[in-house]
Amino acid sequence: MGLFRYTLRRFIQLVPVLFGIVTLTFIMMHALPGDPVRLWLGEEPGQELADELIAAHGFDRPMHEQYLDYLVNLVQGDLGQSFVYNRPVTDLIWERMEPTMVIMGLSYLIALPVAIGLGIYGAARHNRAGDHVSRLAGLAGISTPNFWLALMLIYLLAFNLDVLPASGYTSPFVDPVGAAPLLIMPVLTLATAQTALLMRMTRSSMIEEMREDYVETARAYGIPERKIMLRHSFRNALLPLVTIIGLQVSTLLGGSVIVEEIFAIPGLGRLFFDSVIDQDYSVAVGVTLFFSTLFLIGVVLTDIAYAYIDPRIKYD
Amino acid sequence: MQDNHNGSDLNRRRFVKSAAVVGGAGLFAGCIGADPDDEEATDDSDDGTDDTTGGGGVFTIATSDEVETFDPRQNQLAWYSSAAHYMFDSLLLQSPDGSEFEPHLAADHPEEIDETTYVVDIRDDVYFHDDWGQLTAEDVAYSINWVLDPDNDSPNQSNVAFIDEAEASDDFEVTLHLDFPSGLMERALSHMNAAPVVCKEAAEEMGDQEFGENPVGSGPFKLENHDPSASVEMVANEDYFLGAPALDGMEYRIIPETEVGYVELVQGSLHQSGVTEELLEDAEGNDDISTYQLSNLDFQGFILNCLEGPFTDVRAREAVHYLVDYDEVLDAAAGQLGGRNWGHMPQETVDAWDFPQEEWEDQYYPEQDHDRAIELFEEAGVGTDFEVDLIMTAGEANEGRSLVLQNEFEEIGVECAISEVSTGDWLEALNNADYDITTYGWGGNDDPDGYYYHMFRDLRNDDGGMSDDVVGHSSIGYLYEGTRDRGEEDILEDLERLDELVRQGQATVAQEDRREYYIEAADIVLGLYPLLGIYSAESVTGVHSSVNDYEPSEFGEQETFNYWQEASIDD
Amino acid sequence: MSTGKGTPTADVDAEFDEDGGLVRTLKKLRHSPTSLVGLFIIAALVIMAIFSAIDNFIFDRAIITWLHADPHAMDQSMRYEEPSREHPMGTDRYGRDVFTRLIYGSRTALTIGILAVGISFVGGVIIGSVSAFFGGYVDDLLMRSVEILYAIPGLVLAIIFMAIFGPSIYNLFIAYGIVGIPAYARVMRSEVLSLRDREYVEAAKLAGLPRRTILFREIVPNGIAPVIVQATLSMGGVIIGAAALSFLGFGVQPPTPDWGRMLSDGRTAMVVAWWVAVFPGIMIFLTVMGFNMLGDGLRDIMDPKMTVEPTTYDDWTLDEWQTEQQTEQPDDDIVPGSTGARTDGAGELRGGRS
Amino acid sequence: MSLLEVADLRTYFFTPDGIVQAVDGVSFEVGAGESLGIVGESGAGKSVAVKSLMGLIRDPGRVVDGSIRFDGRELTDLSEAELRREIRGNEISIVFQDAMSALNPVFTVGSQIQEIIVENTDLHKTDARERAIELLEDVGIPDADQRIDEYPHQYSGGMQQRAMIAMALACNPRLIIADEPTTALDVTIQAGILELFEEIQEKHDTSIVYVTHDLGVVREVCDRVAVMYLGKVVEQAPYEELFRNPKHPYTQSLLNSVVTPDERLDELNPIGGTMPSAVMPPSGCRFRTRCPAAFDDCLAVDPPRYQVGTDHDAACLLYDDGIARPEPTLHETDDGGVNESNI
Repeated sequence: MGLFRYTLRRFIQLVPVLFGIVTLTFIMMHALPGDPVRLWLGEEPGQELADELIAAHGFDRPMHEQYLDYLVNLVQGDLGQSFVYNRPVTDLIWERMEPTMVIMGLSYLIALPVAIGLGIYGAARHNRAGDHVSRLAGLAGISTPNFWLALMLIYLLAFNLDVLPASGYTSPFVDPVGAAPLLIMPVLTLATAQTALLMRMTRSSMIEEMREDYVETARAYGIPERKIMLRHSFRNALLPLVTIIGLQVSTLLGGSVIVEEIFAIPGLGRLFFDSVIDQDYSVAVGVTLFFSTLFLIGVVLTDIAYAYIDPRIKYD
Repeated sequence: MQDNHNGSDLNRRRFVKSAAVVGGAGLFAGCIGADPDDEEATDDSDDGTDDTTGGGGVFTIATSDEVETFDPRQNQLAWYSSAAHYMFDSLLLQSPDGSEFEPHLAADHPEEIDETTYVVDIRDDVYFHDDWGQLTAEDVAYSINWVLDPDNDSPNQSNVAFIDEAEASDDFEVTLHLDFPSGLMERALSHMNAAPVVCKEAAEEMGDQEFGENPVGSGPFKLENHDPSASVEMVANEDYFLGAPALDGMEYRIIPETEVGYVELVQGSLHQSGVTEELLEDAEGNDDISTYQLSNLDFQGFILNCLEGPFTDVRAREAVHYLVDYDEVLDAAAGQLGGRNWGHMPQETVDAWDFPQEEWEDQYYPEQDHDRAIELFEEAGVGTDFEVDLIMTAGEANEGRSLVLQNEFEEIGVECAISEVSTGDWLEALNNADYDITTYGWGGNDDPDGYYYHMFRDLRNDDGGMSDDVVGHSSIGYLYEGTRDRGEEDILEDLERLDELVRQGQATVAQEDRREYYIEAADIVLGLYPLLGIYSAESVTGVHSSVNDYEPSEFGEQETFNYWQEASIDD
Repeated sequence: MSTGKGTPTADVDAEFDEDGGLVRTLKKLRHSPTSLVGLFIIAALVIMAIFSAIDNFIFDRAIITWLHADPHAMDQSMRYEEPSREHPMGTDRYGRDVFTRLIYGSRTALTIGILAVGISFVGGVIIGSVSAFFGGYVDDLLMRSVEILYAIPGLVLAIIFMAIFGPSIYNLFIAYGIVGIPAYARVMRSEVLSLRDREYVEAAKLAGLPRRTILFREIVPNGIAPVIVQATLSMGGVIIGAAALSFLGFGVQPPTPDWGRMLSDGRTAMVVAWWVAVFPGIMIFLTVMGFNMLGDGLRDIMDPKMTVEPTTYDDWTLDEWQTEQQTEQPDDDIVPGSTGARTDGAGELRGGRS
Repeated sequence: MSLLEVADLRTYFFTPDGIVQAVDGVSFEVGAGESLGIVGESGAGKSVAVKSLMGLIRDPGRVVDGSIRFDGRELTDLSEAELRREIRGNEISIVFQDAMSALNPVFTVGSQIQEIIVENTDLHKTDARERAIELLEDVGIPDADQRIDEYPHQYSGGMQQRAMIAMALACNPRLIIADEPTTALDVTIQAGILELFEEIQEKHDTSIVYVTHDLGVVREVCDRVAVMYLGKVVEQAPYEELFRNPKHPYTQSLLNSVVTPDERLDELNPIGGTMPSAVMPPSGCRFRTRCPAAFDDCLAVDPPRYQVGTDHDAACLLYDDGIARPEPTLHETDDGGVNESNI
């Protein structure tokens, strides 16, 4: 089947990009000022100790050697060893993956229906009061810094009203009831801008689609307006929407750094941030690589989703 | 329980972790700054000692850093130095007010055989967690020797460096052979950063890595669960040799943002959390929260670069001391959470050792006088036509004090640019002497040694020494190097004496002698003005009213369950 | 953003479709109240920024001090003063007047926005147009490099940059400038792709103009409109992003007033001194809102079909499709060799069935 | 008794730049089984006029005045829902210019026809599918039972237009509006489509309104022709008559410039100057700004349609008896032998 081969090919095409990302992040992380050992040991290093640690982690070797080693290990699925935790980076990533994925997934789950509903509503009420309100709300959603929103939610819902716990994470797979209140604010924080963006997107592509000729055709043939919107236009409007949904993986992963930092969620975003602060090279590179891979997979999935929506697209 | 060791500013930064490795320890009485505004919280049930086991709830505390290893011999984290006391025991235990070292695993205080030999009897009723067997002299000797072994790279090594070897001279008797007598011995034996006792069998069987994840100690709690970056849970050790604690367990929640932790404290989902200065007022107004203002036992100020730049001349450095109003700097940096200090050590230490604070103040901490400052700059030959490169790491305290200094410089017509740099950059800049002035703090001890030895010794004279290209950045702004470079013989003589004094101070037991050394050292250092020392920081911790019989202290050692108090929690 | 003349509302639209240049475009803004509000906000911001820049660099803060207060002046006795006549927005932790700092902060916000977007803009336009114009290996190489940057989440990339170069306003806009390049490059590339075979380009080629001249004189100016829209829309994102970096501790150097920094510094004081964080928060919000409103309006106007949205993301996948797509024509079994409208360009897939 | 009678139809667009008088007082009739061609340049308001018939004008446009009687019913009085249920698709259907974009790209051709059948008749899905295959066969799509499941983009341009026509036929409408149905096609395919229209008309006795700017096309399919200029019908006549004996200066110029029947007027721009804006149309006669025969009165009087022959009228003051006028000398007919006609 063409789709399978196509998918396979798309994934193979990711390899050079991933290679580039590895190279870039590797160079960048090693360009960080100071060295991790000194940072780790602090202000008063015993030189012997520092030398030993540096040697143990290979930091004293030429960068290209370290880089080649890294690549060789990477091919074997080994992202290296965390300097700070003294554990394999892959273990750390697996360990921290769940919260990030859960929050991201939930924020999609919330954002999508809300955004699509509101977007279609706005398009249907194009240039009328309802549309203006939802459009301004959308703009406001995009214009609110997410860390600010997070803090405001905490002050309002946790501090003043005391209806939700301020921070922490429980796996919803282990304890769904206990997890729910903890997830509300982080998911809300992530989902707000996302919803706003998707809503804007839905609205404008719906408006655009509603101006297409086939809409007029449908109208001319007595198809009810509702059906035109929800069946004909929406199906077409989905195309740009799907692209955004795929691309938002990137925004959400970036947002996870902030959300996890504020809500004390033990996810990848925090792992990344801490690793940058600690100059834990391999962790920072590993998480960046992981993020990028997730994003690229998102893009490929988007491409595949197109196939289901747009029959004009063919694979060889 | 200084979860926020140096205020909220530096809590993530590694260098503070190492700065704090000596933890808190004290020789003086009095729980400084403890300020329970809610008396009821403490006088409820005095009789609830060891018979009230279980049902005491789980005591939950906010902390900001992920723990990297549970092996106390390898730990560099400030908060875990306190928390490790719950899972491990030490030979001695420091009292909450810091006044005394109680025998703990030791049956009694170490017995002096001769100047460099001490014998410690070990209790014979202590068992490790989870059937790892009885704690014996073997375990104690193993633990101390492990830290001493340079191959193990323990960050605690320097804290027990005075010990040559620990020997299990009997089943329950350890003999300590010292390299030199030290006034810091009992302190070291009471500390997680020096001589925590781990289960030898478990440590050897598991190896460092696994032991770091599954620690085996003998403390009142044992590790139950660790969710990385989220929480550390401990459950009560029912078989603890002092009886089972009233609490069911302890939980440390890792919450990076202090204010978020505070919100949870207000909500009651945490029992203890740091309180930022801004939140202090709110906390004090909250009936559910008792606040305790605790000294950080540190020294905060600026370092002036003595190697190059405008401050190579001692008069230029003195001029900077005329530039500022110290109280204003303190205010801007720490607000209510800090106090002035004199002599480059915490005021608590100055008081406890009865140092000549007033003389120092009169002589080395002048009143603000811009004219005099300008005069001194002129004398030093730099005039006021120079630019100052002030670097700082992030944080309100650093920013506040930098801003004041910048304003003062600008008032006398000197350009002063502040650069906020990352910790990596900062260490790099320190290493390369690439700054004129930088914010500086050093903390975690109440003994003058913690400051004078660490900040003022000449690193070139260290055992093993520093390699030539590493000058060492924690010394006093390259004062040694600069003086040598410029061949200022008279100052160099003073400096050599200074190095000698701080080293002697460490290797001397008698406090009167040590006091003399430090006074002389202080006179040398203060007179050369390499540091603009301003204040000691304090931090506030809030405790929820549902907690009974608990009062945090600077010397957080098994605070919820020790000889002095036993906390429990209302449902 | 196909320039094909769509016929949405039949013939009557014909006269509105004409490309009337920037002035005409701006004139059309008057029909969009939201854009006008956006423009107004930005204008106010620009005035504030120009004022504070002049005051700061030429008069050394004398004017603002004379008018109201010195934004840098500290006064510990006035710590966290509530809003009052003297300090309409209260004072901060160091007793500095929030109001004047807010005014001065406009300079920082605008500088970050403009310079970061400027870097992205110039970088993106050059990379995108060169890539599309020269095609082949150049295109492959440039676009793959851009993809690499693109695949790393923006904030993550910015954090790494800031960690390497250290927190400072210059690094802030370099970081966001680089982070933004891919999006612009993509927009520019697809524009140039659609323009490079136009008649006037052919004519220029025949006239023997050097390729560089053709690209930057003939093609780029004609395809720049969507990139400008992109710039307006991403301005807000950059300002928010910079504030986020401030929050994470990679911010603007003190004592330079900066909304992001003010906001993140003020967060711990929320309970006792809401004004310290709320006002800069509002300013950020308004500014971003302003740019978004203007950008929205511009986009609606510049694109007759209202091909929308996030130019930020553009047609990264769609470009892919273009090459993936099989444009094989089904044999016309009635009349061979027929030419119908075919689906063979990005413009088609973007919904522009023109 | 005509099937469709349009009288004084006015459709305006209320845009920010002013009111666009796209259709401003248009009248015409179409008899049963008759085919009317509406010709004019782009922007003349042809499409708007025919879309107005079906109530397809959207914001900011509106039918502001006039009457549309279809089979005796006044369409302007019908509600949107009534129009949808009773008129669109089953009584009047429309074939658009660009079939590619008029068909929804994401649904199969079959499903689109099916949907229309289901929506407008009592047929169920499976029956509707049968019917759709039949229709596709009727319009000349080979292997209709297979190709019914293909998507529009898999069809060639001509086939797309045929599918569009099949759609128009789906519910046996009495009137088909063909809005420039062959404009996007090349000549050979165009011929096929035109033939198809003729076939349909013969077979089903359907009335057709054929909108085009292509006079050649008009010649092929239309019984009668109405010429539109800037929102008004300026001349109307059976096509033979119109071609032989155009009366209105506009029509004259149009015909004068046609080199071959295939040339498109919009490409040739046969008449000097550009069409004025429909926002502020010229006073009096709208064509006067470009009219070679314009005189003073044209400035003031909006000419009504004068009867200039049997079933032939023209809106030009030249034919007003009460107004002194110069001789219409400017027009030299192709075939001078044709009588100047009796006024």
